[in-house]
Amino acid sequence: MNGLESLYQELMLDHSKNPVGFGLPEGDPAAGEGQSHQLNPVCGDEITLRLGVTDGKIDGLHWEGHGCVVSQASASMLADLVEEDAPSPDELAELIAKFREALRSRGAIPLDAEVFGDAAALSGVSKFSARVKCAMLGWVAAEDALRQATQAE
Amino acid sequence: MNGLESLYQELMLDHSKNPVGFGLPEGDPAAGEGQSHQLNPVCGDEITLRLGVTDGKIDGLHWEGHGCVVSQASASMLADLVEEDAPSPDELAELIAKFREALRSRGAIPLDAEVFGDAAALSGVSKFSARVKCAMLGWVAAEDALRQATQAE
Amino acid sequence: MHAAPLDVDRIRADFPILGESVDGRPLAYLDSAATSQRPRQVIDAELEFVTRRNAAVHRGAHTLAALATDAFEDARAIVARFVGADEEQLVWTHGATEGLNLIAHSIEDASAQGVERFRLGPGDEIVTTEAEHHANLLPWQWLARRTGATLRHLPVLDDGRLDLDAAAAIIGPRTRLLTFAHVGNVLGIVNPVAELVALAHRHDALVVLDACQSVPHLPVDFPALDVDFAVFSGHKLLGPNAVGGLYGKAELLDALPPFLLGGSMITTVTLETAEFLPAPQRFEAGTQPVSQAVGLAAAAQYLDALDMDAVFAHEAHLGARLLDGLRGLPGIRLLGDADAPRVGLAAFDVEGVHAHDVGQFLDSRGIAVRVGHHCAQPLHRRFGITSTTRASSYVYTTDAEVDRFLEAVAEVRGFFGLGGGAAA
Amino acid sequence: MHAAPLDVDRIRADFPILGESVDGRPLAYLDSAATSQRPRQVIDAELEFVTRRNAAVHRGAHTLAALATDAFEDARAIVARFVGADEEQLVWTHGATEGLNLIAHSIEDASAQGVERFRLGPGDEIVTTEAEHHANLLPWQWLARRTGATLRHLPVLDDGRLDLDAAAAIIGPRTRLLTFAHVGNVLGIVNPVAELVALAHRHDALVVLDACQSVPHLPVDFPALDVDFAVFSGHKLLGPNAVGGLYGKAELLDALPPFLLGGSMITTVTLETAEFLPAPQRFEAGTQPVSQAVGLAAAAQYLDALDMDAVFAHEAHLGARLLDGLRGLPGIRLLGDADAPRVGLAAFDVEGVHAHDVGQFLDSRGIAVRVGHHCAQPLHRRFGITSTTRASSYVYTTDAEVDRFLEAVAEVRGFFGLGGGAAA
Ligand SMILES: Cc1ncc(COP(=O)(O)O)c(C=O)c1O
Ligand SMILES: Cc1ncc(COP(=O)(O)O)c(C=O)c1O
Repeated sequence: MNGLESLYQELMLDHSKNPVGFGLPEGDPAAGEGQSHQLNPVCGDEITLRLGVTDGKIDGLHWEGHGCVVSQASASMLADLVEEDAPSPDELAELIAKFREALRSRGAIPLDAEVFGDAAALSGVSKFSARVKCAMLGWVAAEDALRQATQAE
Repeated sequence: MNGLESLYQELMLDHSKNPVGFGLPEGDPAAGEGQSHQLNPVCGDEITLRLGVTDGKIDGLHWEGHGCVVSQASASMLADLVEEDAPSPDELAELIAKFREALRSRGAIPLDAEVFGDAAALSGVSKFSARVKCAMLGWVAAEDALRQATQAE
Repeated sequence: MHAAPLDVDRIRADFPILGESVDGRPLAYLDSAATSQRPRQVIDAELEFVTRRNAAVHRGAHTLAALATDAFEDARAIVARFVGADEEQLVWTHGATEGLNLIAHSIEDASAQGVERFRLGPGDEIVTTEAEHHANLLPWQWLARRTGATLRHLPVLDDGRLDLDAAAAIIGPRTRLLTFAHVGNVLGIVNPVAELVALAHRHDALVVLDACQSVPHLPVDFPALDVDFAVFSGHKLLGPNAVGGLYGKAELLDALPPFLLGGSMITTVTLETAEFLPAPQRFEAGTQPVSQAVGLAAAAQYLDALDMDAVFAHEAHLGARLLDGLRGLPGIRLLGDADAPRVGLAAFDVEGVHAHDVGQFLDSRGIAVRVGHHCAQPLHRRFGITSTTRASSYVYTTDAEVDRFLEAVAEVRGFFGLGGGAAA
Repeated sequence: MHAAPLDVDRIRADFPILGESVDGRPLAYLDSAATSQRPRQVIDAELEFVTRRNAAVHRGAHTLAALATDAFEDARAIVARFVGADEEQLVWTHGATEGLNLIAHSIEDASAQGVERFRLGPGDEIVTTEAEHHANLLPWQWLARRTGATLRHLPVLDDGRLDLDAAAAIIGPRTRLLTFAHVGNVLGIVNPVAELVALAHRHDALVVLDACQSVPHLPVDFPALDVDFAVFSGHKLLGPNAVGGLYGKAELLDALPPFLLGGSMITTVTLETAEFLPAPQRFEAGTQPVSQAVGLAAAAQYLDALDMDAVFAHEAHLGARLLDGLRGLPGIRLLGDADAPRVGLAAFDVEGVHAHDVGQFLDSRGIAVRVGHHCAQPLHRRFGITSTTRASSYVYTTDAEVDRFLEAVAEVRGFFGLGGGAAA
């Protein structure tokens, strides 16, 4: 697998073409929900992400945005992970922290597929330091939205 | 003659100890006179020089100031030269221009003793580019004073 | 004028970094508009200075300080001559960004002090263009905010040229200052300086030229162009980072108050006030980029030896090759498609593929290009997109590299599962 | 703490320029307070960057750009750690002068925009000292002029120490900002930061530390000193010219508006307005001194390996040797004669001989010192003189060089025909 293919794995191209959780609900976020808009100033990529917390579980993660394959696939994989595992707020916060650590490790820390699901395919990004921000965009939005949702609780 | 002695020739030390033309007359410059104050910002050396033009000859060049051996000796040598040769304004302007050219030549153009008198001992300065400004100080003041004196004429 | 064409193979041998490879493929560096690479001659000039003559300049009487000062001032003379200027008209800066901020800040301070020549206030207009680099936009937004003047923008035509009809309408008696790029860093087109200068000077407006992308690529003579101020950066010109030049007409530089304040630009300082040296020293506060200036002078000499007419011919040739090649590819939209004089630079959108992904794909082929908004968000917005891919050449760029680039661009859409190119 | 003493002979072997000679005599470089020399390790780090990793940072997706960005940000982390700071607290500048101007200008702009934390106006006071380098005086004169605030000055005692009694009287409820040099560039004394910070913070005044002459010579930890802002220059620190650091407390950097405006410091730009990135990027407009930052990081690592405690011990030792030696010579007047903690620096007047001539004489012996007002005219005026001769040491300075210097100084008056020394 050469550098390019380790970055753009099939799974990633699929997610970018058929993104999970794409499309924000109408109207403003309700109480107990958080919404965050993140922008990568280098390329203009944007993601707006909303989530809520119901019965101690993350609920209804939706997002919209435009940008490169990495940023769009990564947000989609996050939405997929949340949909599958329905983590608690603390679990999600921990997932995001671990994801950041792995991505910033310059290839030293791989993402475990058991834990990260499809998002484990993003391991390859960590060797491309210029792309780490792309992969983080949706996750930073989720972190910020989560903070709002749980503060509001 | 090593570098230091080619710079600080006996004649120069003499001029700096017993400067020619030192001491400004009382009162403001009269009509037909010019006076200029020059400062070397690097070291704070200062020279104030006054001269007049009478019957088409430079007359009464006086100066005051403080500074290094080079700046003080050079002003004294200029005063000496003017006293001896009583040049016309044009001749003085030309002397100053030639002096500047020689000093900026980085050692390439020597000063002719026939023309510059004692000031020819300043030839050595041109190899010390940091000191060229010192040697020029009095001559720049004379140039400026001359311009005033001849404008006023 | 017919200069001998560049001997690119011989030139390439002077640039150590061009021998690098990426993922096992030889590097094709097509990002020179962002920063150029440096030849041995520049590297060695700086090295020789640092290992044999390094000292504080204009400050010491010792031999090393004198050698350093001579090297620094000789460098000023060489670089000034390279842009047609006298030594006293060349102020060292750390780059074009600092130069443009210097002009804006010094004008603001002059205006605040009531210096008539530079007075700006409500009703006065500062004119820039839609195509500027942020470095030639934000300082003027700031100046407008601080003085109450209005900022206006010359529009860009669909083909990338400045709209001169609109310019004639916008530039008028209220215009106090006009600023624009000689060559745009996204469009690559050489703008018509003479026409714009004539429009501005008819109304006594000052003209500032952002010559960042022109000085490296074409013969430039600021006095002949009759601009009032101009800026450029060393690192785009085969020179070191952190050094650049600000050109100004002598009487304007003398009338402007200083910007950065500190050592080596004063005559007399008391606890309460300070008096300043004449230009250029007045604008050179603190320890200067000395070894970098020496390196930049070596770069100017290197380009002089190549002959700037030959450099421009080479750039124009590569620019045409880039344009022709990209025009022939499906799903490619060029920014600045005009048949106008241009350097070797093309920015474009690949339909359906984000610029980041285009750049990544090219990188895997060893081809270094820049992706993003290239510090020109308003221009991208003008064309309805947020980012583009940009290829840019310089004296060491070969036809073969341009062709490698074009072949790879042809494959991009296929790789990302869209039509119009062979799969990888 | 007892660090191993410096092995000066081994250190000297790292500095190519120290092998130079002047007029046939080995160079004794005693002008490090003006600018230091660079070891091979620093030169090589910059060279390796330029020949293998040079590219625009934070701007490209290609491999070279990523390598360059990593090198640049790694350098930030290393230099930040060297002064006890976090990466986000270290802004790259082109030197201390730019850093101090940045603080003054950003505060002025904040004040003009009505940002309460930085508001300055008539009745408010900015406090500096009589001993400052012009770089830490002129920006505050400017700020006072632009805001209507009053500039006040802490006096210096006859022995060179700051007058702390006067400081306690001057620093009060009107004080909004206090700024002073950690180590003075003429007096060489380490000023009592803790006392001054306590005085200022008692009144909620901001503290700016000019650490230009301290960071090179002693262990410095800005957060531990509790200063609000601090600046230093790379070229005094074994590093390249044209790079320096600005430290700021995170919440203050975040509250300050940017200074220089341009590329790479924005999020969104329209033709009319711009939004800015958080610190440190907000303050880093345009192409940064990238290779120079990499060089400065190598310098910090070099000094770390020597151990800054050992460096300070070496400096204190040389400082005492200089002082003792000069005190024993007739016709010498020392500036800053206090028995206070100090670095290896002494400025002095030779009775009857102008500093220029002293410097020239020493140069003929191969000894490089600085002469003049050292960008501190008010301090010289305070002592009733216009210029002095200054000798300053660094890690590569030997006892033998100091002794050669002292012997030569003893001969100066004789050479110029005055008593009190052997004739040349
Ligand atoms: C047209 C133009 N203007 C200004 C700049 C800013 O130059 P620098 O980053 O060297 O200050 C650039 C470079 O990015 C440019 O291309
Ligand atoms: C105490 C002090 N502050 C500020 C400066 C200015 O530093 P730079 O010239 O590197 O900007 C210097 C150096 O001359 C200095 O010694």
